[in-house]
Formats: sequence, structure tokens, C-alpha cells
Amino acid sequence: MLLELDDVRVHYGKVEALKGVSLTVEEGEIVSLIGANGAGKSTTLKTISGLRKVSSGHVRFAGEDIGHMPGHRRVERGICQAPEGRGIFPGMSVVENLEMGAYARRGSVRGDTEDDFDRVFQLFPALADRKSQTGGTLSGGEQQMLAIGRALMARPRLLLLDEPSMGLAPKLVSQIFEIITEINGQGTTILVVEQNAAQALARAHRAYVLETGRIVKSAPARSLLEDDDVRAAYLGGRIGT
Amino acid sequence: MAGVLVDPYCLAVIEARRSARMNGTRLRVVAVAAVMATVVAACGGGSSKSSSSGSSGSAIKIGFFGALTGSNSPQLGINIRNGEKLAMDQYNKTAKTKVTLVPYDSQGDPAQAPQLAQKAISDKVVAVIGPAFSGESKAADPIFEQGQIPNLSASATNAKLQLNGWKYFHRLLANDDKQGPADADYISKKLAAKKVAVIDDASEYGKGLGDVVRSKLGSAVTVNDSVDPKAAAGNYSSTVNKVNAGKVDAVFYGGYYQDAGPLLKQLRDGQFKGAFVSGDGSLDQKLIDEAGTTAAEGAYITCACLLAGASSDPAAQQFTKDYKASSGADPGTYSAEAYDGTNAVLKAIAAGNTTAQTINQFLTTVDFKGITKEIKFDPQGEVQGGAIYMYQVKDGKLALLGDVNTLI
Amino acid sequence: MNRLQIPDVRGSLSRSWERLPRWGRFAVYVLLLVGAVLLPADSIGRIMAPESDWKSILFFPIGVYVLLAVGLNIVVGEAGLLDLGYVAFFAIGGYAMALLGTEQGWSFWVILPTAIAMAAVAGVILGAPTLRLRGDYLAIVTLGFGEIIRITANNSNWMGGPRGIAGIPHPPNVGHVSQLQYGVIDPKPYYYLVLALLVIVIVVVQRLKHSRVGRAWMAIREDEDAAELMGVPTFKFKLWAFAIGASIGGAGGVMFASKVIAITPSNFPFILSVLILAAVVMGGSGNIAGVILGAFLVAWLPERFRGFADYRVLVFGGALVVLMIFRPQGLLPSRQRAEEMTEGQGGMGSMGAETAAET
Amino acid sequence: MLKLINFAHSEIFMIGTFAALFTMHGLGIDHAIGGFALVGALLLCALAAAAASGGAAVVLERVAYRPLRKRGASRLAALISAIGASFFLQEVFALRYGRDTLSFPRILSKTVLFHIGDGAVRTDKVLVVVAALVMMFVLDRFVAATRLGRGIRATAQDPETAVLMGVNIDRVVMLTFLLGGIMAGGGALMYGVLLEQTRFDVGFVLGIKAFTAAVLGGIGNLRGALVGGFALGLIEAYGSSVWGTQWKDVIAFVVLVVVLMFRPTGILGEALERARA
Repeated sequence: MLLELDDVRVHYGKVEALKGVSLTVEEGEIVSLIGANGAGKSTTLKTISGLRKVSSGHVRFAGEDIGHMPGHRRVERGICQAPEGRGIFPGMSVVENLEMGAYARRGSVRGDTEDDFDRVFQLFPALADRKSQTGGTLSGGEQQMLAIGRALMARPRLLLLDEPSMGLAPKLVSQIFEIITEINGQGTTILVVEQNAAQALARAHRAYVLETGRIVKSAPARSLLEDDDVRAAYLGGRIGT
Repeated sequence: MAGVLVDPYCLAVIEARRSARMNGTRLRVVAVAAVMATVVAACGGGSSKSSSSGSSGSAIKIGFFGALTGSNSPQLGINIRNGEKLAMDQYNKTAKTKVTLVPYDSQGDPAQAPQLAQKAISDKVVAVIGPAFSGESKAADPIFEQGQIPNLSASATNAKLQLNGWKYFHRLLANDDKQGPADADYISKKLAAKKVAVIDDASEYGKGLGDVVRSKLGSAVTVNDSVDPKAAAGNYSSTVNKVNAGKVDAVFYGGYYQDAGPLLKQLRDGQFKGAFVSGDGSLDQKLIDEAGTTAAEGAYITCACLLAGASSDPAAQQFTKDYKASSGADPGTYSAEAYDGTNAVLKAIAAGNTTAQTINQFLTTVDFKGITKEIKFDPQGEVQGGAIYMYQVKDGKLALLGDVNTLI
Repeated sequence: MNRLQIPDVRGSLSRSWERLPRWGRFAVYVLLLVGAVLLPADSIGRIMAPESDWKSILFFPIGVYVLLAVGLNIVVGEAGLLDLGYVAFFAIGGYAMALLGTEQGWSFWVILPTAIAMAAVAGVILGAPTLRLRGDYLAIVTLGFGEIIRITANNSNWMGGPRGIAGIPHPPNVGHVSQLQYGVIDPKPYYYLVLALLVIVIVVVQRLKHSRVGRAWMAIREDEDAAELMGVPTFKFKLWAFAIGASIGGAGGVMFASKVIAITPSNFPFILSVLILAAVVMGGSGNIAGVILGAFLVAWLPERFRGFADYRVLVFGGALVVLMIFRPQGLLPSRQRAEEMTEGQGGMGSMGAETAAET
Repeated sequence: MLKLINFAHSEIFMIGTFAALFTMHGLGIDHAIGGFALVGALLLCALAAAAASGGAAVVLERVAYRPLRKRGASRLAALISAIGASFFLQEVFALRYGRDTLSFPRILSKTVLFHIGDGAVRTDKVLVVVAALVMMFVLDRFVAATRLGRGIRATAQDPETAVLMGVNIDRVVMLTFLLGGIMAGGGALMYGVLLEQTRFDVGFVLGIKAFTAAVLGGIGNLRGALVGGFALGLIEAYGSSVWGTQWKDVIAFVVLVVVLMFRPTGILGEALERARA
């Protein structure tokens, strides 16, 4: 088991945002987390990354309890997130943004990251043409690619993706998910949070459904695609590709 | 606790702290802690102090009003307070009715002056040495006037104060209407300067004095500048450039020594070779420390005050010795004036006048030979025959050249 | 967890306040007012200010600081605009009183509304070109405005230059009641005057706060962009906040000048802006009771500890740091503000992401 | 850089001037020296000033900023905390070393090299300008090209994402303060050499000027700060020669307002047009 959340509770002030979330991610899987706005999806990812404090419960990564570890050390352990809204550093160039991805690997020098750059530019050829452009001037799709590419620079064992399809044209959405599958194929475990449940469920191995801070369903992704409740709530009754 | 007066507020605080601890609520402890620390510490300081002044309730109180803390406190406060204290200590050695000194530390801030003047009235002081600054005088003197407390300033030289028709106002040295022209005369006649730069520090005192010099010198003033030393942050390069561009023979500076020192240094560094003249605010050994002995050498400084240490008069030398024994330092600017002023009040008390009104009445006729001059007040409260003295920096020391009128 | 404990206690206080019936609240207000009227008593003064004159300091600095803090709170606490030059409006009021009183011979009661209007206009003049700026940019511009007013006064002969203006008239006496005879010696009438003004200001401000204007300010404070998108004319309301805050500052200046008779530019230093801002923040910006408490402490503590003279500023500085560490939301924070804080996004933007601490 | 007005930065600078002064006293310098002795002495003073200022900045961050950051306090609270720290530090030095100006010994003979118009170009001024440019250049390169520099910029632009990239924010913030302190220390020595004086409140006005310059150029933009500094200096020099020195601050602020009206984020703009929505 690569990642395990065990009865995790998180508070914002007096409001309980996560009311005992338990989930697991196995090595090599794509797991998707679906749910409505405000269900606690992003909070779950932020908790795994260390941006939110755990009030109670455990977060285990590769057998180690990381629930109280500062966020930057979790990156060193191999957890990397492409955050919601992409979190591109607007004042930095594409290359500098990618270099930020490799930040946690202390010893990294240019030679060492050469391969990583190649890999990212192979996955996202569009970025290769815009190396020296600043992050703020990229289009939404390019920014999303940059965010994922940047996360890959850390050579993560677990890649967390928060709403990778948000605000993108449908064609780009499929493209992004194809790439996600490809990355997974190269051996990276992925936990993806999505509102676009159709795409997420189609690509994932397993999925969890989150409602108001609780996991209400967990099943293989395919079976959820057939689930009536899920279809009614998140798929608008229409099944995507 | 014995012997220390603990005022009820402090007790309340100690009590509150105890109950907070017993309740054990973290909130209270935390919220009150910061304030508490202040209060408790201050209660210690405050109460020991009030015990010392409170114990001598029967003695006659004479106030001191000026800056004991704050940026001008060495010159316009501590020098004066020490002079006043010396006079009172000497008096107490022999007198039956003792006098005590009650300090009112205004920090030179006119905004604090009214409440302190009010406090002096309710403390029933019979006279006040001060206020030290002209600015605070304007705020405090009307209150002293209404409260009928004679006040004798050893340092406030603003030339408008005496025009208010105040009966309780006195000062122990000539005002800026005398000092300014003396400076101007010295520059134009003795130094024979054709072109003069007049610079002031944009303060009430500095600009006031500078403007008097400007009007007296007239067209000889070819360069003018007004620099707030705070805004300059020690950098006078634009002023130095102006002075050099104007190719003047002399510079007059209206301001305080803290700023005159750096200005003088930068003028000399900027190759200014002419004479540097300044007023009483610059009269302090620190001027030389700050400008450096080379740069300060030869600078002229006028003052309506007599720097006792620089005088060869035997009475002044005796005063210098006593002062040093009493306060551990050489008498500074205004120390001797404060000493004379206090003695004027003490003479009134010795003559049996123990109320503010009778002391003030006595002051209208007082006439004795002080350290600095004959102490005798005109109806406006100005000391009569106040001379303007000229000092010059010689070998790193302030040397008295003499009365400006006799030098020209 | 610690963090939760603090608002809890405060919360119970405010809950019991909310449970009070209308007449109960009114009774508390009346009690407070009676307390304020009795405040100048000598017996209180001996405890509160053994080394200064209590009645005098009740007017200045305490009364005036409280008034200024209530005014600045509208700008900082309600609309969320950082103003580092509030002293400018205080100065405008003071100089209006001084110039119109000495040169035109106007009466205090004529000058007061005039000066309030002048300060409000000054607020608009400062605000109109600058209120589109945010955060630090606005802070430095307001700071500059405060300095411009002071330097102009210092270097303009018609404003008396560094000598300032003396002989400012007192307010005219009202009848023969001793509390209303405005002279040099008795500070009590001035205290009652500032108290009366303060009561009026507080009533007006609280009404405003619960009106449409107040809600608009709240929206601006929480998220200016969102407010704009929702159709709140943010610029207009920010300007209102500036003008109202400025006019209260101006009123404070008139009061101050009419009591002290002589004013100079050094009465209006930058540091006064900072002190008033500190009062607002340490009291609890946005909550009028907190702001009053903060201003009271800032004005009173230095007077209470005169004997401590040399260490006053040192201790004050240290206390500010300690207070901000333990109660960043102020001594009596406003409820909405407290919630904003726990969300980690104060009205002015938080200092950075809340990250899991190494605990 | 970190989007907060560090009011206490002036005091960090002030501490640097005192450290430089005491080092000079410690070295027994009382007259102008030259050659290697001068270089060595200046380096020692620079080291001492940078260490003192840098250390003070780090302590300041630990005491007055970090606890607030941990509590998610508003920037206003941080501003007040910094003001408190500023008062505190000033008073410590005022009480310990008095409120009068303290003079530096003359370490460098102030020889006029040549004249440009009425202005004399002097050795000390040349030295300071060169040293300042070198420091700016080194800092600029450091922030642009090193790993820590990237961490600083990332934290400034988006602290939460920076954490996701593995940036230790606490460490970066501390190092930023250290860096700022070291720069202030260098500046303090320059001030000492140029004006040969210091006082407990020496930093106050300079701090406001520095802040004005930074805003004028564009906050968080090093080159902007340089441009802003030069522009401010020119405006003040021009203002004081035309209207008199007393008006220079008024002129500087008026220019600032005009600039900000047309360019709300300074001359060069904020390096980081942070998406706010």
C-alpha cells in the first residue's frame, strides 16, 4: 500500500471539513476522487500534501506516518501535487517553473535534470516551444500541462492532480487524460480529484465518492460508471467516452 | 514591601493576576500578560519614586519643566535640572524650611505640556524652572499664568513669549531678537562676510533664529536653505552643494548641535573654507565630537547664556566646581542660568514668601548678582541686561571670546 | 487547538450580550455613559494618573485618541484600507480651527462643521486618485499625504511655519454651568465636549455599519474583486469610508486646537498615525468597543507610567509585539473579523499559506 | 519580497551601523588609512555589519513574524508587530548608547578625484556607488540563478504551491530575512563611511525612503528598486535645488502619487502580477 488515509479529520476554524476520511492507493494505480463542490476533495489532497493540518487520524505513505510532517518534506518522500488552478508561478519562465519542480531534489544539477526535461517536453511538446515565456502568459491548457510537467520534475512516487480538466476545452480535457494515463503507464501512481467524473472514472482503476467530508462509496471505477446514483449525481445521466 | 508606598492600582493588578492564575483560563493569562508585565514592572518603579517625593510633603515644592528624556534632553533638560538641584541642595544645607524639586518631564513635546502644567498646579508647586523649550512654553505658560505659578525659563528664547502680557513669565537670558542681530552683526562687521548662506533646521527655534539673521543681513544672504534634520537622515549633500555653488564667505546655521555637527563636518569635507557661525542650540561640547576636531576648529557659536566652565570669573569657577561635585559632569548650556533662576526663587522663600503669588510679587523686585549676570526682571519678565556671548572652538574646546557688543 | 480556545471565551461573552433584551442593552449603554461622565473624579484620577493631571489627559491624549481611533477604524477596520497618514486629517482640523479662529474670528461652533467638511474634502482629494491602489501602495501614498500636510504647514508662513499658530480661541461658554465654561485652566468642559462628540460619532457610525454602506464595506474588506463583480461600486464606497474617517479626524483636530490654544506642525507627527493605527489593531479593528479600548490603552498607559519615563517606549514596543503574537485579532476582535482570521485570510490578505507546522 | 512592509528593517540597518562603528573602534582606527589595511578593515567592518544585521533580521523574523505567520494573522497584525519591534529596538539602542549622534572615525581619506560641474567626485562616494552596484548585481544574480533564489521567488509568488514543490517556507522566509539583513548591513557600512555618523533613530527615515523607492520602482522587483532608488534620489536633488531642501519630500511624494496613478504597480511593475481572482 503506497498511501493510506485512516479516519482523517480536518478543521477549518470550527467547521469540520473532513469528517473521518479513509482511503487507500496502491502502487501503480490511478485512483480518482469524485464529488460535488465543497465535498472536501481538494482538502483531502491538501491534507495529503501537508497544506492542511490533521486534527485526528493518520496519513501513511509507504508505511510511514506522515500526518504531521511539514509539506516540503513530503515532497522529498515522493508526493507531488499539481494544485487546483494550476499554481503556476506567473513571474517565472516555463523552464524556471519546471526547475521549481525539481527543487526538492537537493543535489540536482542541470545534467541530472536533463532527462526529466526531455521527458516533460516529450509529453508536452507545446511547452518546448515556450521555454522562456513567463508562466503568466501561457494559455489555460498550457498552464495545466506545465503544472503536471512541473510535478513530474520531482520524480514523484505519488502524483496528486487537483481538477486537471478545470476550465479546459473538451478536446484538451481528453488530451490531458490521455497523458495522465501515459504517465501512469510509465510507473507513477496517481490520485486525481475531478468534477469531470466521466473522464476520471473512465481512466481510473478505482474511485471514491466524497460527499460533505465523508467517503460514501468506493469501488472499481468502471462499476461506478454504471452506478445509478453516481450517474444521476455526477454524470448528468450521460456517459462520456 | 515595608517602606515602599504601594498604590491601590498596583494592588489591584497583583490581585487580578492572582485570580487569573487561579481561574487558570489561558485566555486571561495570555491577554493580560503583556499589559501585566508592564504594570507590575512599572509599579515597582513608580511606587518607589512616589515614596521619595511623597515623604517630603511638608517641604516647599519647586518644579522643573523640560525634557529629561527624549532627543534634546541632555541640553534642554538635564543641564537645567542639575543647575536647579545644585541651588536647592545648597539652600537646604542651612535653611529651616526645606525645598524639594518636582520634575515634570515634557520630553520637549508641546502636546504633553498642558497636562503637566496642570499637574504642577494641583501639586501646588510655588515656582517652576522652565519650560525649557519655546514650543512647550506656548502651550504651558497660559496655564501657569491662570494658575498663578511663577515660571522662570533658563532656555526658551523665542522672541514672542514676552509679548503675551503674562505676569508670571520670566526668563533668565536675552531672547532671539537680541541673539539674531548679534550673530548678523558679528558676521557682517567682524567677519566682514560679503556673501552669507543662512541655513536652518525648519524647527521653531532654528527657523526663528535664522529668519532674524536673514532679515538683519538683508541682501548679503545669497544662499538660503531649510533642512529638517529628520528628513535629511544625516545627509546634507544638497545643502553643501548649494553653499559651494554660492561661493559664500560664511555660513550661519540655526539649529541644534546634533545636526550642526554633521552639517559642519560635511561642509568642511565639501571643501567649504569660510566661517561657520551658529546659535545657542549648537553650544555643546558634542558639536565638536560630532563634527570632529579638525572640522569644528574655529567655528563661532553665540549664546545668551554663560557657559560657566569657559568663564574666568571666580564665582563662575566656584559654580563649575560645585556643579561638578554635585552632578559629576561639567556644567552645560543653561546650567548657570537655571542656577541663578532657582536662587531668585530661593531668595524669595528665604524672605518669608512661601506662596506662588507672594514669590511672584517678590520676583518683580529681586535684584542680586548671579553667576551669569545681574538678576533683575523687567515688567515683561525679561532679565535685564542679558548679554550675548560669543564662543569659538579652539583646540577642540569651547572658548569664550566675550560679549558680542564688545567684540565688534 | 489553542487557537480555538481564545475566541471561545470571547464568544460566550458576546453570546450573553446577544441574549440581553433591548432594555438591558440600553441600560448597559446608560451605565457606560454615566461612568464616562463620572470619570474625571479626583479619586479615580489618583489611581489612573498619579504623575499627571487626570482631567487633562482624559481630554488629551485619551479622548482625542479614542475619537481618532474610531475615525480611523472606519477606514481600516470597516473598509479594510491601510491608511498610514491619518494624522493629516487631524492636522487639517487643527489648522482650520487655528486659522479660521485667529484670522477670521469665527466661533468654534461655526468652525467645527466647516473643518469637518474641509477634512472630508481632503479625504476625497487624497482618495480619488489613490484608492485604486492596493495594500502597500496605498499605505505609502497615505503616509506621504500625512507628511505633505505637515511639511507644508512647517514651510508656509501663512500657516505660521514651524512656530505654528497661537492665540486660538476657546469654544464660547454656554450659560453659567461650570461644566460648560471653556477656559484655560479647567479641562473638564473639553472632556465633556469630546465625550459628546464621541457619542454622536459612535451612534452614527454604528447605524452606518448596519446599513447598506456598512455591508458594502464588509464586502470590499473581504474580497474587493468579488464585491466589484457583485455590483458593489467599490470605489465610491471606499471614497465614502475615507471621507467619513477623515471628517472624524478633522473634528478631533478642531477639539484639540481649541483646547491647547497654540499648535505647531510638531503636534502632527507621522508617529501619531502609527499610534492610532496600533490602537485600532491592538483593540480589535472593526469592533468599536475594541477600538476604544485600544485607543484608551495607547493613550493612557504612557501617562500612567510616567515614572517609568525612559522605558515607556521600550515596553510599549515590546507589548505590541507580544500582543500581536498572542492576539493577532486584537483584544476585542469583531466577530466577523475573528472568523476571517481563523480562515487564515484577514481582510488585508494573510501573511502566507497556513502550512503544517513542525510541532 | 515577501509582501509585507517590514517596518523594523530600518532598525536592522541601524544595528548594522552600530556594528560597523564598534568594529572600527575595536580595530583602533582613528585616522584615514590606505592600501591593504583599508581593504582589510573595510571587509572586517562589512562582515561585522552584515553579521549583526543579518542575525538581528533572523531573530526579528523568529520573534515578531513567524508566530504571527503560524497563526495566520492578517498583514495588519504583522505590520503592528513590526512597528512594536521597531520601537523596541530603537529604544534599546537609545538607552544603551544615548540619543545623541555618534561619530565614525575617518577610515578613508576623502580626496576629490575630479569635478563634474559644481559637483565634486570624491573617493568615498565612488567607493560607495561601486560597492552598492556590486551588491545589487550579486543579489540580482543570486535571486535569479540559485536554488534558494528560486525558492524565494516561488514563495513570494505563491506560497502554497511553493510548499507543493518541496520548498521549506520557514527556511526560505528566514533566509530571505537573513539576506535582507546582510544587504542592510552592507548599506549600513556604506552609510557609515559616507556620512560618518549614526544614531538610534538613523534607520527610520531611510527605511521610509527605501520603501518609497521600492514602491516607486515596483515591489518585489530588484531592478525596480534600483530604478526607484535612482529616480527618488534625482527627484529629491532636483526638488531641493529648485524649491529648497525643505520641499523635497513633498515633491518626492507628489511624484510618487503621479507615477502610481498611471502605473499602479510602480515604474517597472510588480515582477509578479499575481492573479488575484
